[in-house]
Parts: sequence; structure tokens; C-alpha cells
Amino acid sequence: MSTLAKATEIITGTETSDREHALLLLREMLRIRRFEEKAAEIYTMSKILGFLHLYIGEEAVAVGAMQALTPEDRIVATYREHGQALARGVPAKSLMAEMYGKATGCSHGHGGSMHFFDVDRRFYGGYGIVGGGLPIAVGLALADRMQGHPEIVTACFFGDGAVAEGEFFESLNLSALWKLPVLWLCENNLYAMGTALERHQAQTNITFKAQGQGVPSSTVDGMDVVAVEAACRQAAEIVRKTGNPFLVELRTYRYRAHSMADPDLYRSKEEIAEWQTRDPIATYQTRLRGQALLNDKELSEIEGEVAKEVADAIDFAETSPWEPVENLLKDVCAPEAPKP
Amino acid sequence: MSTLAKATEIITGTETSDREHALLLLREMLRIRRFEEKAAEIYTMSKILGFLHLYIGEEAVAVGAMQALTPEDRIVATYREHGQALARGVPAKSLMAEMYGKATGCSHGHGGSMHFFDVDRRFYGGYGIVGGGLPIAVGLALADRMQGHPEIVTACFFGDGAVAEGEFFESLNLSALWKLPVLWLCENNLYAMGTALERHQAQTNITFKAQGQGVPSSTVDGMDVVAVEAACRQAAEIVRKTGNPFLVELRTYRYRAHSMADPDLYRSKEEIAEWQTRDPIATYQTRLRGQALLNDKELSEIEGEVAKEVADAIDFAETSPWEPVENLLKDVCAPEAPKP
Amino acid sequence: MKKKMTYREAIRAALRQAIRNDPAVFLMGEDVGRYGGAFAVSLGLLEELGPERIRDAPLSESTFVGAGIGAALAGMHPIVEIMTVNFSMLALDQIVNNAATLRHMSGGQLHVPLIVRMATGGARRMAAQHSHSLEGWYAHIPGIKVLTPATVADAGGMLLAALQEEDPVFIFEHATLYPISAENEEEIAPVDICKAAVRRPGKDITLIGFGATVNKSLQAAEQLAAKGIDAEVIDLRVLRPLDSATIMESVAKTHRAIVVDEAWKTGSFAAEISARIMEDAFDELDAPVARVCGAEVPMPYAKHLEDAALPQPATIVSAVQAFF
Amino acid sequence: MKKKMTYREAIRAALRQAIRNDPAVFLMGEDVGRYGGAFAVSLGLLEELGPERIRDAPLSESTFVGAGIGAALAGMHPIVEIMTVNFSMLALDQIVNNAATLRHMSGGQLHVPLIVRMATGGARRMAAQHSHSLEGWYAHIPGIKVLTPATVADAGGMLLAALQEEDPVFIFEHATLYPISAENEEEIAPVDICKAAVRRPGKDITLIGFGATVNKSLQAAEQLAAKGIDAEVIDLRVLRPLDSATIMESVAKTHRAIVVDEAWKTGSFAAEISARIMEDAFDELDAPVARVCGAEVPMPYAKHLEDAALPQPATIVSAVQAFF
Ligand SMILES: Cc1ncc(C[n+]2csc(CCOP(=O)(O)OP(=O)(O)O)c2C)c(N)n1
Ligand SMILES: Cc1ncc(C[n+]2csc(CCOP(=O)(O)OP(=O)(O)O)c2C)c(N)n1
Ligand SMILES: [Mg+2]
Ligand SMILES: [Mg+2]
Repeated sequence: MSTLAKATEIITGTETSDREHALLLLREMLRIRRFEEKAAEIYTMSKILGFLHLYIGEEAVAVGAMQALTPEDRIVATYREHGQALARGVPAKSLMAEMYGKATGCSHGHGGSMHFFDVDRRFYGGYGIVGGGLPIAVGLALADRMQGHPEIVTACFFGDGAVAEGEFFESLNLSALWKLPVLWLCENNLYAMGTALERHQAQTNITFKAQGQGVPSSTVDGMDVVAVEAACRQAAEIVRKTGNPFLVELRTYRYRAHSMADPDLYRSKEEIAEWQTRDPIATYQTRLRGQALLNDKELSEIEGEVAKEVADAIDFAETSPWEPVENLLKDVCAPEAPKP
Repeated sequence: MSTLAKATEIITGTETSDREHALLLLREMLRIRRFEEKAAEIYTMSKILGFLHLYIGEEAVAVGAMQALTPEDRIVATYREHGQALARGVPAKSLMAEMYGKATGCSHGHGGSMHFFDVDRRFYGGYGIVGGGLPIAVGLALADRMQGHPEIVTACFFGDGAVAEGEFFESLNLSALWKLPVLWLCENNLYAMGTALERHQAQTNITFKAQGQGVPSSTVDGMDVVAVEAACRQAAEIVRKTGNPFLVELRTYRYRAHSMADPDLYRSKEEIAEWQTRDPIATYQTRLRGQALLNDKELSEIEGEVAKEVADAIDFAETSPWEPVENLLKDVCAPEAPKP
Repeated sequence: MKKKMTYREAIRAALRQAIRNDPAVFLMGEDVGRYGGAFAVSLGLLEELGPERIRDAPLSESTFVGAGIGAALAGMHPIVEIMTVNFSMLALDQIVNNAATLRHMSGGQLHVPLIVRMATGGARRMAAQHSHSLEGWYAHIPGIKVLTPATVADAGGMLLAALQEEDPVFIFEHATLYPISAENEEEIAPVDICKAAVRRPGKDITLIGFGATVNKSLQAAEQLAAKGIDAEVIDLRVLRPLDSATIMESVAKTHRAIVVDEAWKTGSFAAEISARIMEDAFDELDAPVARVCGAEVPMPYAKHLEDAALPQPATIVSAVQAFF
Repeated sequence: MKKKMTYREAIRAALRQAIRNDPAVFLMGEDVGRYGGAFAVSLGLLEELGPERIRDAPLSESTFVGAGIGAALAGMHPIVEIMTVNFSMLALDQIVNNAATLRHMSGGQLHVPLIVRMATGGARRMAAQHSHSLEGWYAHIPGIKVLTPATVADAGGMLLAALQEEDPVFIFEHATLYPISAENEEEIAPVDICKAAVRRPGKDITLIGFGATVNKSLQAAEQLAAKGIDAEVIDLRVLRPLDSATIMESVAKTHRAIVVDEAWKTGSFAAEISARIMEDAFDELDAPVARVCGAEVPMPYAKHLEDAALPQPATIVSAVQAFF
């Protein structure tokens, strides 16, 4: 598709700026991959508890999409939001500490893996109820529109499973009806837990659904970080210029089970293997090598730096304090304000 | 559209059977019109209380659609269901008694105007929560499908306002995904209370929305009873043959306020007047006269019979008993059954 | 300047003031604009304040409530009207899982200055789907405030007070109260939203109600006075956080209490009041606290049945007489 | 033939029997089939019973619950699984306004033989959106039955008993109970679903719980026995209709009671129990009924905070000691 064409332009150039950007995309994807590989290990040691939803395999989506956003833009994500948070620049240590449940976590240990928040980075959180973040995105964009900033984009990530929820349609309609600057990002990884898209949707073409609600859309190969960046830049551009919503469907795949609790009985090893041949990181590395933009030395440097960042995050989490139990009821409501 | 063409065939024939049918359509529409005119009068006398939503102007929709259904078919309606109940053959007296709150009402006085039920006629009720009846229709059709009767059609009436509710999309998807024999009948009267369709939907084309959920659809002039009958027969045929859902959008208009409580400030007198020139009853009468299928004598006979039916219904309601207060808690749950 | 106004007009006046005085405030809901509000509360405000600030929403309760939450996170102070409590269940996920949790779940980074108004209650012959009294469910949810104005003064004043809060405030307007009228300051001022109010002092027994059951209790108290029983009537006003102190002071004086609540008895908020009195004033009690609540039945349409299903002054009176 | 089985296996066995023996019965919900159930309750049943009877549903809670209601109206007896109570709010409109009202609203023409199962409760480090305890809300709704199996025997037996009912039955399976195991008849048989059960007889004080708080109360009772306090433990089993008699008999013996409920205290079902004891056994009480409930906070993720937010055997023990 045209965005793919447009995409390759970005990369084939050879000025350093392009090269730097290419390596940045690779590094960002690796940060997510290595961070989550460690998190999974730590989970087995019962230091991370509850739900842990890994993004491994989908890194190109968060990394590519995040390139299209400015610091003023707002982000709404799901319970599967490690990738978005890291790509947005939320410090790995505050994320790891959050998963440990430490007071130094990005949500003070109140949220865990599913509920990362970082308001300074306009990261408005991971939402655990499927579809539950979409109305929030509508509201953030409504506030920007009403406050005279239709150029601020609210990027809302959600999965293919969320399109089964009525809130998806209600939210798309409101965003189009009220002309709100929302960039709808549908991470179509083909499964909602164990339910394949074609087993939960009679019409699997998500762009038809968007059209029915008056939201223009595009579809992109979510395993190709360059294509994702191009498609999202194009879409974000439209949203920023028009102040109206746009939906991008990102075709991707989750390599790990839905969560650490999932026995993953509903898909074949072959299917997973087939998608692994399209690994967003491996394929991008090959591509960069082919374009002489990456060599072994550079790669191991990057891997080294990433490994250190993750190790530091774990140290930080391990050594961070717990929130005192006396604070249990803190932050439920505002501290009593003087009354009229 | 083609159904209109097809429609006119039905009527231009002159054998008695056609003529009888033509007069039946007229009579049915008049029964609804006169019944509701009286109901509105009685409401002002505070004998009917709560909400009263009149169907006046939309009679062709219920009457035309009902022709396409067999006694085995099932009907789900909204709080604006006087027309559907009458056209389905629920006795006028049991409806009037229900609106009086009498024990002889079709719902024993428990439901009132919004909640008519008549299981013998497979009339599964008027639902007061917008969109709330659609999942019920999915379930009725699911039961028929699972019990080996995909030829039984569940006809589900709902308004244009209901397409704003997520349940509309969820229900269409489930009906298509599970191949359920549901005839979705969208009564598009252009307003949801005071909110015009274009002020609550970015994409006002309802067939696009159906398509996005995998449900084929057609649109028909809901002010033309013949066209409605033809379109619904065609659609019901498809549902019966395929066992799959189909949606018909019926373009119609409500002449009276949304409910007796509505000051009707949101639309112009001109608009109402313009639509009144397309009155489904007046235009049909003219048409029948033009085809020499109706004369003054026949019309006044019909009017007389209809007036009598309504008068009898009022007598019945007036003279019917109240449910004894001692029965207040009856029918909340099954009478205690013997336990294991 | 005082002026006779209705409960409805007091809310309208408060809305007008709030929206005029603060660019962050706006009203959003079904038919609040062109239609004028299902209960005519916002009648005329669209013309005065425009469609941005008096915003008609589609029939999408979950999403426009969620949009209110999102807008509140980004600098606005939305007043969302859910036409009636009966439709609020469609938005309950957004309320329980987002509005009420975001401050805590984000470690205090976020807060949700949102107001949700809704009409509540029965007695209008609306039958089983349009007559719910679910204030007690909302009062169960940590992270929000729940207000139940029972007077003209509270109808307007509570809305302005709610706008001074940083967290979500839910205001339940009993639909039968919209037409009541009273002398009121033309310029609405915020009222206290911390304390319950003693609406009628008395020494023999305490009648505790909120919303529509306050007036019913006052009527009962008048009838009881004729019978020589001096009942104190408490209007809870705020269901969450609950002002236990005012209740306990009264019980310490009267040693008897009846809670009057239109909701179905089992699991009603009346049970919470009874349990609190048990916990905080057990030794003061000369008799068990009683509850006069709604009958446990989906609301019937027929007037005589609905009247029988709801607490009435007469049923309160006989419940009181059972104490003496 | 007795056999050691888990709570999870008992439900699975009951599902298998019910679906095999009655063509009207089927299981419908998110990921009940291919995935095997979020809690592996229906693991293997798809292969045994096929996709018609073990029906995977899209993420459309409101609609597949409503579809269950509709199917029940037309001759089926659906068992709908809502993955967890946390998602049930999306279906609450269908439950409150349709499932619970249709029999009455139709004048008795219709009835809704529907079972809705859902996992409930906290203590699994699932944080604020996945740890709700809302059984009390459901127990407020006339027209439905509410069951809370706390044992392996009840887990399977209650499901089969529920299938003998003509009205909607809601079964709350506390997620922490799925792995518990006990000797149980291999062939599941229906159990009584009218009465509460005395799980441990005692004479000094009555501990009243349901679901997960039954075992916590039993653990507390053991610790108290060592301290010379003999606690009676009641498992409510059925929250609606509530078996008051068993509670009052116990209180008449012990004269003291504590209600243990994981839900937020204010507006909890524990309040209803306390109020009922006040109303029916006031003169039997030597001390006010106490409540040990969940802290009023959105559930925190961190283990030490969640543990502090929920009733624990230790907190029950100290609440009891405050009586003596
Ligand atoms: C309303 C609701 N129903 C069910 C769940 C349980 N659940 C959590 S994630 C999930 C699948 C969501 O799939 P998708 O939207 O495609 O996102 P993905 O996990 O694939 O990223 C389900 C069913 C939930 N969290 N919320
Ligand atoms: C969920 C819900 N929200 C709001 C209402 C109040 N209400 C009743 S009818 C109605 C308009 C519905 O319009 P439409 O679906 O077009 O049906 P019509 O009345 O035009 O026949 C509204 C908003 C309701 N009954 N249910
Ligand atoms: Mg997915
Ligand atoms: Mg309409």
C-alpha cells in the first residue's frame, strides 16, 4: 500500500539523521523485547504477581506509532501496555518497580503491570477492561478541542477483541460526530485471548466498521516498524490538520500466550512459527544490515546498553521501598479541602 | 427501489384476494390511528398514566411488516409498540386495559403502555431501555436455531436512536456470526426524542453500519404500506430461507411528540406539515380510490367498525377490575417449588 | 434577593451560573440541548450558552460518561446528565472501573473532577424499567461522593458545591421533586456537602431519609405530632461520605430510629444506616432500628400497586406506632 | 463413588452432566470453548460436547447475557459465564431491567430459566479493575436468586440445583476457591439452595460469611479455639432469598455476631445481615453485631496492600477478641 512505499523512502536515504532514526527504531524495539523477557522470568519467581500480558512480537506497533506523536499528544493504552510505556519514554525502572508493587513504581504500586500511568509524559494509563479506554480517549480529545487545541492528538491503542464491545462503536461515532482529534490504533493480533477474530466477528474487516461510524481508516503491516511509522505519521498528520479522528488497523501477532496464565491451546505451533519468520526485530535487523546501516559491533553495543537498562531497572525495583501500609487509604479521594 | 416496483404489483391486481388484502392493510392502519387518538384523550383524563409514546404517522411500518410474519414467528418491540401489538392481533381491549393498569390487561397492569406482552401471539414485549430488546431477539433466534427451527423469524423493531447504543452493533454481529434468523427492523423516524439522526450519528447511513457487522440490508419508504410489506416479505423470505439475519431500514416519521411529556420544541411545524402530506393512511386511501378499490361507503364501514372496536376496548378497560393489592408480590419469582 | 423557585429552576440557575463563570464547566447528556432536558432542567440553556457548553449526546451512556471522565482528566469540569438512574447501568463500568479508580490506581497522579447528575426514583407510573432507586449502589463505591438533594436550596447549592470538589460527585435528583418550590436566593451559592440536616427536631423517635423520603417522613411526623409523638426527621443529604455523627446525636436523644428508603429493602442503603447505628449507638437504643423500604418487586405500572410498593407517610406512621 | 476433586472440577463435572442430560442446557461465554475457560473450568468440554453446546461468545457482555435471557424465553436453559464479576457491569442493564423483570412485567406470562456464573473477588493481585466483590449488589435485585458456593460440594451441587429453578440464578464462584479440593461424589447431585449452613458449631460467638470468607472464618475459629473462644461459623450459601432463620437460631445461642464480607464496608451485604439481626434478634444480642469488611479503597496491586485491604483470619480474630 501507498504508506509502505512512502515508508521505504524514510529508510533508503543515507544521511546520518536517517541512520540514527533507523537505529533508534531498532533500539526501542529491543528495549521492549528484553524488558519483557526479563519480566517473564521474574514473574516465575513470584516477584511480579497478578496478570502479566506480554507484547513480544508486537513491538513494531508501539515503536512505529510513537514516532508520530509529539510530547503534547496524549496516549491511552490497554493492560498490554509495556511496549507503549517504554516507547513513550516512561523510565524502565519506574515500570519494573510498578510490576514489583513498589512505592517507586509509576503508579506507586497501586496498578501493577496492567495500569501504568505517567502524566508528565501524557501517558494516561493502561486500562484493564476491554474497550474501557476508548471513551476516555474521546474525553481527552474533547477537552483539547474545547480548549482550542485540536492539533493535540490523543492516540488510543486497543485490540481486535475490543471491536466486539459496543463502546468501540459508540466511541468512534462520538469522535467523528464531535470532530475530535483521536488517532484510533487497533492492534489486530488476530486473537482476543483464545478467540480468533473470525470466530468473534461476522465481518472481520475493521475498516468497514470504522467507515460505518464515519471514521476514515487505513491498514498497515504491524510487523514492519517502518511501515507502521509511515502509516501512523500519515494518520496523525490528518488528525492534526483536520482535528478529526482517523483509525489505523495494525496487523500484528502475539508470540507469547495471552497472559502468563494462558496455556495457549487455541492456536498451532505452525501458525506461531510462521509469524516468527516475520519477527519485527529480526527482519528489521536484516533489512538494516542489507542497507549497511547496521553491523555486529553496533548491534552488540545496542544490546549491551539495553541489557544494562533492564538490569538497572531490576536493581531499582529490588531495592525500592514498599508503600507503608498506613497509606492504604491515601489517594482514594482528595485530602479534605476547606469547605464553603 | 426494486421492492417498490415489486410492491406495486401486489396492489395493481384486481382479484378479490388482492382487494381484500388492500382493505385489510387500510383497516389495520386505521385501527392503530384511532386507538391511539383515543388513548391520547384518555391520558389527558389521567386514566392512563406514566409514559405514552404514540405511533401516529408510522402505522405503515408495523402493518406492512406484520404481513411478512407467520404465527410461529416472534416479535420484539420497543416502548412505542401499540402499533405492533395491534397489527399482530393482540386484542385492543387487553391493550387498553393494560394502559388503564387493570388486571385484565395484556400484562396484568404490571407493564402499562411501554410493556405489552402476549406470549400466545409470540409478542415478546415492549422494551423500555433503548437497545435493550435487541439482545433478547438474538436469544430468541438462537433458541430457534438450536432447536432446529431456523425457519422461524424473530422480528425485532427498534428506532434510529438505538443505533447509537453499543448493543445494536453487538447484537447485529452475534446474529450474523451465529447465523440467526433475525429480521432487524429499524424504524428510522429521524429523531431520538429531540435529537435528529444527523446530530447523533456521524455516519447516518444505517445500512453501512449493518454491513460493517456482516448483516445485509435494504431501505424502504416507511410511509408506503405496500412498499413496506414488499420489502419485509422479501427480507423475511431471505431470513427464512437462509436462516441468517437481514436488516430493513424503514424511513418514517412521528407526527406526535415523542411522549405526552414532550413539548416538541426541536423540529419545525413546516417539517411536520411536509411529512403530513405523506400520511401513510391518507395517501393509501387516495391510492385505493384511484384504483377503484375503495369508496366512501366502504371507508365509513371500516371507520365504523374500527370506532366500535376502540369504544369496546375502552368499555372493557373502564369496567375491568384492578389487581388486588394482596397480589403485589405475585409473579416476582416462581411459586416455591418442591426442593431436592 | 430571594425569589420563589422550583427545584428544577434552582438546578437550572446553578447550571447557568457555573457554566457562565467557569470555561471548564459544561453540560453534556441526552437531549439536554434542543429538547431542553427530559425533565426540562436545562430548558433554554442551549440558546443562552450554545451547543459547545450545552452538549447533546447520542444514546451512548457508557461512552459519554467515559468522555466526561476523560475530559475531566484534561482540564475540563464536565457536568454529565444521565437522563435517569435507570440508564446509568449502561455506564456503570466507566463509573466503577474508571471514574472511581483513576486517582488511586495512578498513584495520585490523576483525579477526576466530574459531576454526574441523574433523575432517580419511582412514583411516576413508569413501571419496572424506569423506576429504580439505586443510590445505595453508588454509595458503596469508594472514590466518589454521592449527594441526594431533597430541597430547593440543596438542588442548586449542592451542584455548585460539587463543582468545588476534585473528585467525581454523583447527584441524584428525585424526579418527583422537580416541581416542588420554595423561597430561594436568586443567586445560587454553594452549600455544605458534608453534613446531614435535622429537618424537624423531635425527641421521641428519629426518622432518617434522603431524597423523596424526607418529605414523606416530615408528613408522617406531622401526623404523629397530632398523636402526641414527637418525631425528629433527618435528611441524610450526603450518602457518601456518610455523616454518622448527626445520626448518632439524634439517636442518643430519641433512642429510637426508623430508616425510610424507597429502594428494595434487602441490600438497601437503609441497611447500612441500621448497621451503623448498631455499631455506633447500640447502647442508646431502646428498640431495634426499623426500616421502611420499597417492596421487593419490579415496580408495577398500576398506580394502586406502585403506591403499595413504596413507603408512604401512612406506612411510616404505623411503623412508628409499632414502637410505642 | 467418592473421589477427590477440586472446586473447578466439580463445576466442570456438573456442567458436563447437565449439558449431556438436557438438550436445552448449554454453556455460553467468552473463551469457554477453545481457550478452555479463563479459569479452566470448562477445559475439555468443547471437545466432548461440541461448539453448539460450549459456545464461545465475542467480547459483548451485554448482548450475550441478553441472548441468554432471550434463549431462556424460547425453551432453552442457558448457562452464561461472565468471565468475572468485574465485567458484569457491562451486562447489568440486561440483568436488572430484563432478566429480573420479565416474569413480573409480563404478568407472569414469561419466565427466565437462566443461569449466570461468574468468578468474583480479590486476593489475586489483580488491582482495582479486576478484584470486585459485588455479590451484595446482585442480592439487592428482586426476581433473581444469588448463590455463593464456598465448598467443593456446593460448587457442583448448586449448579445442578440452580438448573431446577424457573427463574434466573446467579452463581458467584470466588476465584481463590477453584483450586481447593475435597472428597466428593463423582456423580454430582443437586444440593439444597434454600438454607444457610453451620460449618462449625460453637457457643460463644457467630461468624457469618459467604464465599471466600467462610474458610477465613473457619481459620479464625481454630485460632480462637486455642484461646478458649468457641466460635460458630455460618456459610450463608444463598444471599437471595436469604435464610434468616439459621442466622437467628445461631445468634439466639451465641448472643454475639460478626459478619465477614470482602466487599467495601459501606453498603456491603454485611450491612443487610447486621440490620436483619437487629430487626429479628435484637433482644438476643449481648453486644452490637460487628462487620469485618474490605477497606474502602480501589483494590491496590501490591500484595501487602491488598492483604491489608481484605479481611484476614487475624483481623477476624481481633474483632472477636474485642467482644470479650
Ligand atoms: C469487558 C472485558 N471482558 C473480558 C475481559 C477479559 N479479557 C482480558 S483481555 C481479553 C482479550 C482482549 O483481546 P484484544 O482486545 O484483541 O487485545 P489483546 O489481548 O489481543 O492485545 C479478554 C477477553 C476484560 N478484561 N474486559
Ligand atoms: C438506554 C436509554 N437511554 C435513554 C432512554 C430515554 N429515551 C427513551 S426513548 C428515547 C429516544 C429513542 O429514539 P429512537 O430509538 O429513535 O426511537 P423512537 O422513540 O424514535 O421510536 C430516549 C432517549 C432510554 N429509554 N433508554
Ligand atoms: Mg487481540
Ligand atoms: Mg426515532
